[in-house]
Amino acid sequence: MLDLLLKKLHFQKMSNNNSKKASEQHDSPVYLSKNLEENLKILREVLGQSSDVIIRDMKIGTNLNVAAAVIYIDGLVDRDLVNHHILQPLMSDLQLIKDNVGQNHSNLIDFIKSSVLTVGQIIGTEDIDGVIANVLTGHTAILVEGVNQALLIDAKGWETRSLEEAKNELAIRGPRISFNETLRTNTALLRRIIRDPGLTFESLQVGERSKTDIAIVYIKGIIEDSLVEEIKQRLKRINTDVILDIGYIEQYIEDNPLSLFSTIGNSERPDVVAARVLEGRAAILVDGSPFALTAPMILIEGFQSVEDYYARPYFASFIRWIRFLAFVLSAFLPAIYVALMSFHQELLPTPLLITVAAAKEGIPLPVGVEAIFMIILFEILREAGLRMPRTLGQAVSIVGALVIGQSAVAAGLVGAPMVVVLATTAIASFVAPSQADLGALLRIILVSVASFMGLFGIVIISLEILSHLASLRSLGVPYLSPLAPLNIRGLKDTLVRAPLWTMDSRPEPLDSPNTRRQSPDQMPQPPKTKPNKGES
Amino acid sequence: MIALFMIGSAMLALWPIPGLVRKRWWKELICFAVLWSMGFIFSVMLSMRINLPPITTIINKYITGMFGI
Amino acid sequence: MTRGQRLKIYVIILLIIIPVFLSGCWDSIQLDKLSIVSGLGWDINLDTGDVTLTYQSIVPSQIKSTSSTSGSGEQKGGGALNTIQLDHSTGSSPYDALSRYTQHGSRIPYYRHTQVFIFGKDGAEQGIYPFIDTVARNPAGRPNILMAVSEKKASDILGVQNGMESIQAIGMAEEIKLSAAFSKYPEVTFLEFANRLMSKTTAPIAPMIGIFLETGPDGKKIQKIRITGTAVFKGDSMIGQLNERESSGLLWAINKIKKGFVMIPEASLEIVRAKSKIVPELQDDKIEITIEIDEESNLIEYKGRKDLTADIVQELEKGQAKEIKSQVMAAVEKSFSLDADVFGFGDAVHRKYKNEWKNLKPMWDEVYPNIKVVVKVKTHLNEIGDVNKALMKK
Amino acid sequence: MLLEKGKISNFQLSVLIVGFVFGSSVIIPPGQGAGHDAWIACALGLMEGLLIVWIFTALAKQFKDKTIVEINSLVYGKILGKCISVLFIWYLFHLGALVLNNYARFFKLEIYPATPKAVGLLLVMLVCASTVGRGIEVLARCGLILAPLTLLVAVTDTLLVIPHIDLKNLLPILDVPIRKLLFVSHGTASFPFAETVAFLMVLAFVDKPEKGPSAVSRGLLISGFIFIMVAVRNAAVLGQMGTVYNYPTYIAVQVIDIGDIFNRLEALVAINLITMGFIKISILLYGTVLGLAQVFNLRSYRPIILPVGILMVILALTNVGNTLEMLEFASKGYSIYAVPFQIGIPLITLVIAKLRKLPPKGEVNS
Repeated sequence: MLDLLLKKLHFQKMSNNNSKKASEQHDSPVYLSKNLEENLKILREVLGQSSDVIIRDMKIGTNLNVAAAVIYIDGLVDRDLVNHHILQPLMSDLQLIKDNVGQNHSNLIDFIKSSVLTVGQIIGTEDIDGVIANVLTGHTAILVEGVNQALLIDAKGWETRSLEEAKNELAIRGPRISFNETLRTNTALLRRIIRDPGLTFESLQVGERSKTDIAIVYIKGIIEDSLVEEIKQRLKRINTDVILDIGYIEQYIEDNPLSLFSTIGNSERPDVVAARVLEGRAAILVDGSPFALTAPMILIEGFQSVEDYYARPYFASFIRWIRFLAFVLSAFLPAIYVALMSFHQELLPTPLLITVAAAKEGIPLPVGVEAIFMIILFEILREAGLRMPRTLGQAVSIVGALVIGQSAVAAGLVGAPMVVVLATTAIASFVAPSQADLGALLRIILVSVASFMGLFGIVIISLEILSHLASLRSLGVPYLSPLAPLNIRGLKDTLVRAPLWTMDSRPEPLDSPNTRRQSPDQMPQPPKTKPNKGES
Repeated sequence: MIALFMIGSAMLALWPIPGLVRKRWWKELICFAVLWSMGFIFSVMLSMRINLPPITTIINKYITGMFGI
Repeated sequence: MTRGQRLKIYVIILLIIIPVFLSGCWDSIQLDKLSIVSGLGWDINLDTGDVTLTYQSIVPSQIKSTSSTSGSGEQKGGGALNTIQLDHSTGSSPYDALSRYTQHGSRIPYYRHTQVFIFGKDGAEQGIYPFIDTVARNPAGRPNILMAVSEKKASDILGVQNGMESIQAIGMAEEIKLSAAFSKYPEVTFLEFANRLMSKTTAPIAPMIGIFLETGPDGKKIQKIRITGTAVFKGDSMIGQLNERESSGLLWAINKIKKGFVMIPEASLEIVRAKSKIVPELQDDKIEITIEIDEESNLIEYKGRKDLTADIVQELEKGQAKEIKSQVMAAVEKSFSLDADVFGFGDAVHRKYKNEWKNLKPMWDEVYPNIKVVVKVKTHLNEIGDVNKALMKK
Repeated sequence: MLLEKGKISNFQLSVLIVGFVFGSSVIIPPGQGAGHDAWIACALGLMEGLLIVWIFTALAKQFKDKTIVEINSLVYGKILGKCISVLFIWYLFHLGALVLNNYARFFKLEIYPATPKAVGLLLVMLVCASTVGRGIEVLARCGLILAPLTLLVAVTDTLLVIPHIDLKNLLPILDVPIRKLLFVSHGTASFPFAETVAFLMVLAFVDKPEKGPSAVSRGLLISGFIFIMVAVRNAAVLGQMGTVYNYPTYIAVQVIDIGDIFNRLEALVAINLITMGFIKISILLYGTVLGLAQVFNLRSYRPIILPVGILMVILALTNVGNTLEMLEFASKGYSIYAVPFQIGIPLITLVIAKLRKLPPKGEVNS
């Protein structure tokens, strides 16, 4: 693992033209010398004059005759830990030891490692690049005069956001907790749910300068092996400066990056990620992002909510249909309205047509333009509401309600039916929030086509979308499965949400080597009746 | 109208040709070029309102004549 | 992404966008450019033979104002016609007249929401085939538009503001539907009319609409429309009409009774369920038609001032059967005298005796008045209402 | 060199057959020439269609993994085989143009009177071409989504129109002369049932070729039953007018009016026409370009999809002078014109293959 990192480091140094000298120096691994001064000089040179780099010189040992240095980056380490469990033992406790570990320096460092430092994870390295890389990730390094080895102590500790309630994927029932920005915390959250020894977090570092930690999460024995390989291949291909968020990763590893549809899922909830991992998918966690990617993804996932599985099946199925309907409405309703109003007036029931015609009277814009105007207005308002500081949000909603709801109609710029259509669309688009942006794009495409070709245009574009969807794959899994190709067993969790005790197998398209997830016939039965007490 | 057809056909030609040339698939390129130019000529004729023979009608006349339906 | 791929994407986008956008909006038309024709009237000038079409179009702006100031409801029924507008145009053929619309309209007429076709009686007697052909040929002509014949000129009928509906033609259509629902007069759609026209022997029918005057609350006379009979066609031209009694007789025979009432001298009965069947019997050259009617009803009015007994119920059933029979026979007599097969006896014979039909068909007009018709009515009285004794005895 | 790497399952094949048979027949229900006996013509035509299916699926079963073009080359030799293949490809191409023509006429008449036919057809062709370019698998998946929807709409329409159904309109049964009925039912077999002969280009990519025949006949039966239902419905709802209207299904659906709300549903029929026509045209286009690619030994059929598609549109625009000629052809000429392609080529090829004992046993297994 370390080798890999070093190689990357060198690659980066080589491509770095600014520090030519450094690149010459570090062409091949440079080992620590026995001379502390020399080591520190190199370190100072590489790490620069940055104010957060702390290099603490000291004298240690029974007679205080050994020069040593502790190097760490302020803010990345737990100061308490460093002060009490590294500096204190080194500087004071070591003095008290009267043993003659004394002059032999290599003995000294082993002694420090084995008997002095009261911290958990310590590794030794002889490689100066390793020291630099680890210090930058938050390790604390100890260098001792006369020893060509450095101790790297894991004393990471920095300010993090505490775990909070999920903000985007809300559920009434079910756990509240969501991921935060710390990779370790996130892996711990998953580990707490799945205590299976097969649960694997495979670590990578991506980003030439950011060196962001990434973990691929999967369960050995449940996931198909080639899937992990494929994900690893795609992650390794990434060569960029920085990974700021998981969204970066998503865009670099997608199957069809030009598609409107995202072929990789994401979630901020550990329970969702755990469920998907247990179905035979892989998840990707990135340090610094409170989301996890899950792949492969199928279209239906966008319409499944975590609460479907916590609520009882009937209502869950019903709500799932409502979500489909809402998505279809949010994408198609304005387009259908435009098509009906400007091409196919014969398709409206007569009383409705008369009402609508009355409302349309005196409105100067053609329906298509009216619709596009309103859609764009709505998107502007939505964006404003999102980006605006909370305190101003209210102002936006007041202006929005007045502009859209009242003034535009009163001024005769848009018809009241159009406002009704748009409002319905807007509300519908909030039902499946993960698909909201997709819905907005489809809506505007469909409305433009509808205003030129009517229903024919809508159907033609829908056919193209369908054929595109049918051709999409997410890591080899057809995007439309289990609908097409049809998988009857998969429909249990697609068109309806069957009771949990009927979903015996993992989703078939994922090709999991371990298909069975529970024993069949678990339908709860009332106990074989004993005679009722009251009756007997 | 004719200009429209020209533009459309030119774009149509632009689509696969670079790929074919790069892969050196000359046979496919010839096939494409022949079919494309047929389509081009016919569509120009159509847009100039030169009537092409109605093939189906001819077939129908021939067949009904032959079998006397 | 390679250059080739990028080029391909541009080309796809252009290929999709260019036809869509250049194609423009040939067929796109905004609602405020359309004049929605709710009713269409057809008259023929007997002297010149010219066709006059009357369009009743909806005026959307007026609907807007009436609905927003909903308090002004008292104007309705005799008030000014503000929600509809009448236009007339004359030409040598229906389409000629239609095409002349452009001379006086600001909007394109839109026929796909037309509710009724009204034929003036004079026009109907001249033959309405040109109009039927136009409607069937034109995709705008929907199969379930209602057909009706007006006693006077169609243009007069379409101008009469009618009751509660703001669009007169819709009101008229509802009126026809209501009368059919209560089994008074037939409701004839374009499809049914055309089917009867096509069968060669069956005579097309249509309800007739007339105007009557009513004294309004302020003493003024108000015009109202009402359905007055059933027009009988022979081929495409009207030859006579059935009155109220004959019309319901017709409905009994052709199984179009839905709900409604049977009045007999001692009582009134509400029809619950009714079914009828025309059974032809062909012996040698004699045709005998049996009309089997099966009816169930409830008692809703009893004038006898007696407690009901089983005997009385039986009597009522019999009286009812007699009444129905007499209605049907009245219709049969009338159709014989008109020599118009309104019942579709010819089709019934065709269905049962397809081989013999070939000979019968050409001479159906001669055969028809000599058909022997037998009416068999089975009635059943289900319920007697909420009271089981007379409130006041004799 | 494999031109098509995809494989479709037998179930997908059945669904594709349903979509294909529906095709333009969504609005032109088969057997209309027989008046209210259309359903009998339909049933007889279905039987004849099954017979024809038996012939060509037997051929496809004999030569697993081979399309008709490859079969022809094996059976007749290189030159003659390719000539026959070209004839067959012409049939697919011409059929595609006829379907497109139906499409265009319907939309021009009923919905888009002012829009030039070419525009609509080009749009349809673009979508079909892009789908064909994505391969048979994608086409099959589209069919999997679209065909059930169409079936659902057809059945729902029928249920909703029940209040207007008058079964008396079906009487008397067998009103048309037997000779005419047989002619019409043969016409029904040749359009649309036996047109499935186009699947000789697709059957090679079925994952269980030995069950191909049953999959094809299953699809044919399902669509046949729906057609019989539609024929009964149209005759019962429209009466004699059903024989007059060009698009009786479209009119029959216009009759629906449930509670003044569920009315004016004919758009559903038009949408069905677009989607099912999309499947039919795509399969025909696919067969044409794949066949051409195999005839000319191309390495990919993708480059020629669009030019062929454009040619198909041009043929669709020019192949008849007016609607009457098209109706004439559909009701008379076509049922004879199609015989050599639907029965002739598969049957003769099958017989010759049996006589020449092709393919040799060892080759099949490899």
